[in-house]
Amino acid sequence: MTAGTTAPKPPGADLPEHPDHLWRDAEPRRAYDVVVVGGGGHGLATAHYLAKNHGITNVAVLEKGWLAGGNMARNTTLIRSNYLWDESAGIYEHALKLWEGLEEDLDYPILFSQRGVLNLAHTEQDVRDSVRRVEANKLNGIDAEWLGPDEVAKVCPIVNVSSDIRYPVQGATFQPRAGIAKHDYVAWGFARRASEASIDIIQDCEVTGFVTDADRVTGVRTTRGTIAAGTVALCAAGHTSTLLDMLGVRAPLQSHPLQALVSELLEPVHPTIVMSNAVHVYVSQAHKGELVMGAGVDSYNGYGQRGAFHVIERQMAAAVELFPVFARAHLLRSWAGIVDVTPDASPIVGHTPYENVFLNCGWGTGGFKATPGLGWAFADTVAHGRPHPLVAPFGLDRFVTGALVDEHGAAAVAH
Amino acid sequence: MQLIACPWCGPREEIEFSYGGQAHVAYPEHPASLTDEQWAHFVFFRDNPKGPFAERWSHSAGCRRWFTAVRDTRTHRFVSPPEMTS
Amino acid sequence: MADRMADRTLTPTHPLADRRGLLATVADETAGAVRLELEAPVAAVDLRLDPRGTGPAAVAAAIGAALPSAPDTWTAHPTGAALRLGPDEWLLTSTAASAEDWEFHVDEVAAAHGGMAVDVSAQRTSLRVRGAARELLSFGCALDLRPASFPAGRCAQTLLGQSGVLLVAHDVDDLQILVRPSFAAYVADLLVDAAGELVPQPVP
Amino acid sequence: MSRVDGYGRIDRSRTVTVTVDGTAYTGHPGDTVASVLLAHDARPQNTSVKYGRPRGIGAAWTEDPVGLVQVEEPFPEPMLLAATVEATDGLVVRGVNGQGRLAEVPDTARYDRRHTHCDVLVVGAGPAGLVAARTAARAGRSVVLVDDRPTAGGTLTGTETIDGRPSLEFVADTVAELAALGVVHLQRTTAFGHYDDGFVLALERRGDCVIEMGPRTRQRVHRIRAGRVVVAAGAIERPVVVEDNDRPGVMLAASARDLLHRHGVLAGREVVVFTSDDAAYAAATDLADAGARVRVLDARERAPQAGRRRCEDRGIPVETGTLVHGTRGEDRVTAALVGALTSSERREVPCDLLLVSGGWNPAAHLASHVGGSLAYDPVIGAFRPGELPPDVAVVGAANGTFALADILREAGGPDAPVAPPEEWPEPTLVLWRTPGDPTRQFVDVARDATVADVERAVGAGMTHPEHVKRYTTIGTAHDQGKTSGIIALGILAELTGRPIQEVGTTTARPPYTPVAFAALAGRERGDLFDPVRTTALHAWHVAAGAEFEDVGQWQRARHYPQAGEDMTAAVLRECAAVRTSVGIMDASTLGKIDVRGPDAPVLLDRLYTNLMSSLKVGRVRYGVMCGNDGMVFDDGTVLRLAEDRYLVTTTTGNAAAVLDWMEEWLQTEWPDLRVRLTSVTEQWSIAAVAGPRSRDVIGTVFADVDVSNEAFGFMTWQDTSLDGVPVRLARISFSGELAFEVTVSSWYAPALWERLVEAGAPHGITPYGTETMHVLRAEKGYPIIGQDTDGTVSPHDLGMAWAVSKKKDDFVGKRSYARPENRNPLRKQLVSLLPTDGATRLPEGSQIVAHCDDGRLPPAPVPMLGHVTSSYHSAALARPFALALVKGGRERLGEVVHVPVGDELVAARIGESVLVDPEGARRDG
Repeated sequence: MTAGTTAPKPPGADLPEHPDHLWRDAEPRRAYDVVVVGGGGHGLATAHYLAKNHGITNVAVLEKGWLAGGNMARNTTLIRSNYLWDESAGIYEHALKLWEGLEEDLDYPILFSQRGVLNLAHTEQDVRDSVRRVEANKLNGIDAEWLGPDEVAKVCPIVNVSSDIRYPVQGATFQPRAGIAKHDYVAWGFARRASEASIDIIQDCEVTGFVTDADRVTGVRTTRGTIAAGTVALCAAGHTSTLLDMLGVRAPLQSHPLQALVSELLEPVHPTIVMSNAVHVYVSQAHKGELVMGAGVDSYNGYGQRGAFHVIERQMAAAVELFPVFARAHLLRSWAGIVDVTPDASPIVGHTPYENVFLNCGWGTGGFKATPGLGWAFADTVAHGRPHPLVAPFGLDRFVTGALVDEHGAAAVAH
Repeated sequence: MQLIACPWCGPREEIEFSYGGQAHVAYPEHPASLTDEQWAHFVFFRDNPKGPFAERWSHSAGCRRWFTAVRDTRTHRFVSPPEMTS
Repeated sequence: MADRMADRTLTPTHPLADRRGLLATVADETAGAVRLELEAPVAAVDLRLDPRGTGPAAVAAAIGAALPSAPDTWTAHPTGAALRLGPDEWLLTSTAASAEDWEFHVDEVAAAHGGMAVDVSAQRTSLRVRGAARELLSFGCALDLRPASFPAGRCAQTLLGQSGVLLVAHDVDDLQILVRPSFAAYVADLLVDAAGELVPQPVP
Repeated sequence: MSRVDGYGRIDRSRTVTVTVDGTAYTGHPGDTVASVLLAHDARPQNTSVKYGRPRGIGAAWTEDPVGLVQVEEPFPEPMLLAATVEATDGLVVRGVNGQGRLAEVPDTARYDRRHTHCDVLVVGAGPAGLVAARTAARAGRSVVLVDDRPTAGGTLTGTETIDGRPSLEFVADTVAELAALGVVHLQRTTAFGHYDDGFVLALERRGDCVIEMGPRTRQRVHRIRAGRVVVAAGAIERPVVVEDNDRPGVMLAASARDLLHRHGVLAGREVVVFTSDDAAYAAATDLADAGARVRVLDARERAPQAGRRRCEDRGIPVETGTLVHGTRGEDRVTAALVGALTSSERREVPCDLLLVSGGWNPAAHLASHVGGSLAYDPVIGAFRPGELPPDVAVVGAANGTFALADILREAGGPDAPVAPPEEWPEPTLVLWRTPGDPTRQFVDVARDATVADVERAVGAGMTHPEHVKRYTTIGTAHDQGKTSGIIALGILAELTGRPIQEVGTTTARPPYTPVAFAALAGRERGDLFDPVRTTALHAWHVAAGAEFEDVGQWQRARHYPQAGEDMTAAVLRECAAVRTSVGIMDASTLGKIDVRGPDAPVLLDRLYTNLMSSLKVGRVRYGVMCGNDGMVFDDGTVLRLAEDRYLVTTTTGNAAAVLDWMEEWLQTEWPDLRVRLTSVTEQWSIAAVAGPRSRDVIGTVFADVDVSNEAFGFMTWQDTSLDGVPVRLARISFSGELAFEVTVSSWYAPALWERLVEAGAPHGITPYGTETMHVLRAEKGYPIIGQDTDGTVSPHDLGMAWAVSKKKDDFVGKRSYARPENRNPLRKQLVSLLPTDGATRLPEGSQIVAHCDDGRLPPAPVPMLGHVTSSYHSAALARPFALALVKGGRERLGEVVHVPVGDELVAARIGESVLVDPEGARRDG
């Protein structure tokens, strides 16, 4: 098909074509060495690295709905590793390094675009926290800079850095290697690789219970029959509590709605990613040109994949305050995911009271960016039956000992 | 955005309320006698059901009273009339 | 110097003193559709009493009028108003007493019945909105302010824009807004801004 | 010109000029950009997003997948539909190539929101909505009626008959009756989102056309809370996918009819109507009556009798069992490619307009937003509302009821007006596409997504509609698949060999049509974005030239620079004044809680780490509050006012949180305690008068108070009065200097402050701000909660074990101190850091690393010992200093550590946190 005129290339012309084959929709078999519960990004990445790094391919990924249709399909695709604490920086930076080679690894155009992230500071305390995080990042080998308002405007000219707004921008942290990727393609890329490795991807297969034998789980009951499992890896994000209830295991998780939204397609105006905790908004402009935005979680527990509109209104007010040019951009679609949050805003990964059941949950708003790093480390954990060092600080026992990894104190950076 | 029926003020917008999480988690009578694990469960662990959930709310922008209510976390709808806690 | 001071009195300052002129413009701008006025400060106490005990009757006897019993209602008493804020909480104002006398007076009565009164005279300031008050407030307040739902005699603690307020219905076209002084300028500015919607438009 | 005399509800007595892609066109009030263009046989110069193919006008309202324009003047607005932009004089628009353009300057137009409450909200003022509104209003309900088009009537053209009258007369009468009944009736108002409990958001377009808006808002979001929501939003015509159906000149049949009756525009002269449904016959006859040459091709074996008869009356050929397979033409349609259902032969039928109609999709989006289910109805080939939430109804075409007589009955019940029944209607043939080349059959014209793309998705292993949507991008454009969504499902069903009801569906999400960000921001812009809270003394600070800082919503005076001073200089001066003479600070933002009742001591003993029950009346104690996790949450002073009464102060930022925290415990955990809490934060203003001469100032102003150390000791308070106004004095110091806090009703704060300043003048009393306060307290090692703590710091970590009672059995947080982590000797502890060069001010937030012999950092990751929490130049020490949280800090006193600052490693020595007057001699003056 050819264009009718010699006008500039249309904005959608350069988007990649998908491969002709993605994954095989498998029928469940009776038994697997590893059953991964949850066919989202984390489950699929875990499956991929089980095959790739550990040669474990007798694996089923069980998805209760359509593949990667939970938070993976709903998140705003921010990727960064500029977390405060060493433990967080470790896993997220490992993930970022994997992101940097992921297109090659998956042989799939996941539209990974390292355009940098600005975390804006609006108050004196924001500035202190920002400097603290930047300095910690640097010492951890993570690219990070502190930028003054003028430098912020150089990186992202549409940010209003004037002093006449309600909460003037005092500066920002900048991580140049941060970026975005196309969430669906990432999931499909992992699924394709896993499927190639003859891992079974089983959709519309909801876990309804577990078969246990003392401190082992021997099988998984599903809407498509009972499946025997050598090891069970839980990657069910917001639905984890439901699964743990079936096992009689408690974890400090609360599932909340988290909303996001997009605008229509716009000519490029926003070259980077901007996040602001103080005024509660984060924005990037995706490849096709839409503005992708999110805000904070809705306050109450909810599995409805719906949030309250006042959260979006407030977010729009913040967006227009920070980016006056957005005034007549249009909200095209809004939606919500279910995020599982923990008391210290860090994930829970590792052992459960069942020796062959491993837990991965509580990523809150950080799940997408961790996808390859978590998959890599969780596959290793499952393969060796002990937490990989990168996830070891995130065990359930930290809530007993008090060794929390509190990412909402000084860092206070959601998403 | 829901209407939440404050037992005192009547139905008000959700934005007037603050959420207090699971209801009926009593402060332990003798914290000192608890194991670290029992204490951790009191401090950090709360139920997270997909379905009816007894939880606490405060009408923070109104009469400031705390109350408990059962809400279905799947539909976000309240399934029992809220009751004042004290 | 000390002598010179002793000759003077401390003059109170209205929290919205610097908005007085701005508020006054609204009546003209809207051709009289709505009027915004500052109200003089009054003494006020936060009264806490067991509603089932003997306290309410005792306070009623002392102030000369029954305390409002229904949620979110108010009544007038000879020198002020009594607003029911919560199951065991009232706001009692007086235009006659000084703030400290009012606290002392009400507290003395309440204390005898297990209650208490705390001076909150300066904790709120008051704006009066007359005319198209309900319409004006509908730009920032989600409460159902239709006269049938919020008739004279009702009051409500709610939000106006991003500020907490205590709304008091005096009449169909007469509402009072009690707001914390620190938020008062914001509320005044919000109302003045919204009042632009009530400015008569030339017919195109 | 394709304007037809005698048609349209436009004002032909006036003209407007709109410029599209650089060409000026004349139209009339009542036109849209689309109708103006079509009146001039023109189209916007659009190209498609992926293939750059030309795009025209595909429909007459929000369902148009193609007719996008960029408004340039009066103000740039991206990606609007030509069919929905009203033609106004001076409007300048251009076609878009798939992406819109944002303005480079701020939008000065005003936006707002308004709250409305009603018994019944009716969405849509077509026949169903009008009748539903009328019925409710007649029954005495308060009714709001919103409709997205400029005028009421929906798809009624005037050719129909209702209650024996022309339909538009019925519409006018009904509108008048609704007004008389007090119905709030808003046209140009799109209900775009539906949330729980009857909450509907509707965008009113109030003045896009008016250049001079004055103070009025351009758009308004109505936040409507309705007891019952009646969705009467009509239906959206469904096209049939044929080859090259993206070519300009392909349009929905009803849209051509709408353009004719609304705007008097004939969208084509040579018209082919391709249909599998009866409704398109009306389009055929109406267009023929207006002068077009029309041919009807009906995919069905039988044409509806009445429709055929009306066509025959006008000489319109009707061929049944006939399909359109594609289009021919360059920049627009010149012919339809036609063939019999049963034959592979194709012939070209010349035309300049191909109208397609494959039936109707109920517009029940608003019911879906709030959880209403949809069920596929094979008879109409569409989803219609299934189970609905309580107090939601869907009527008329939105409910899949398409015949006017039935619509009226459904909406009006026994009160309904009547319309003649349809004559011999033929069932719709559900037809997603005709045979053809799938690579040229556009399912979503807006996204350049074809049947071939759906085939590839299925071939790749996808079966779920959400996957296909994401693989092909079908349904993700500005129209959110209003016309393409169901067809994509139908084709997916066909390709996967499943009935459509098993395929499932994607979910309708708000908004129904796009809404400008600014409209959603409403009035919350600039200063109204978030309240600016100020103290009673704010005007004084402004007059004194203060610079302010945001502390939460508060604006606090940060420092008071004099001519030529920067902040450093001003703060050094202010600090020196306090340390050598006297300063005055506005401390009114501190949270204040009146805690009263016989059990007040019990409550405070449970909530503070230290004992408050033992505090004597007349005395003051510093207290620390922790969470259940044992980490410091807030701190402040506690005054015991009486046996049963305390005044608790909190930090500025935590005032509300602390009150909430105390209320939560009191109400939910210990309701038996006889204590009541009252916020008095704004009741009382506080002036902190600090410095060796503060006693002189206080003694001057309050001449009858014995301010000697013996009569008025440290951490005590006394009540007095000034000119009859009660004043409380307290000897509280946050600087280590002799200091008094003067508390007065906020009414009198400005007057009292003036008195203090006047009395201090002989001593050079210096107003000081938060920055100086921070320096002074840091010199004394007093932490600021939230700056020197971050939610992971215990009182012990702050060196405040002395504030943690060992006498109490329990208090909130106590049990957590016994956890292993709390006994870790490497916990971070608050210490001071003195840069060994005596000159470098360490940036706050800097990280601390172990001593490096070679003065260089080892390769990353470099182990960190902690970080700098506070750092200042000290006038008293004549050098910079810092506070820091350092691992095992108190075991490291005297050690030198390093702090990376830029490219340098700055050496600093760890010391006790108290640097000035460690023996506390100065506090008594």
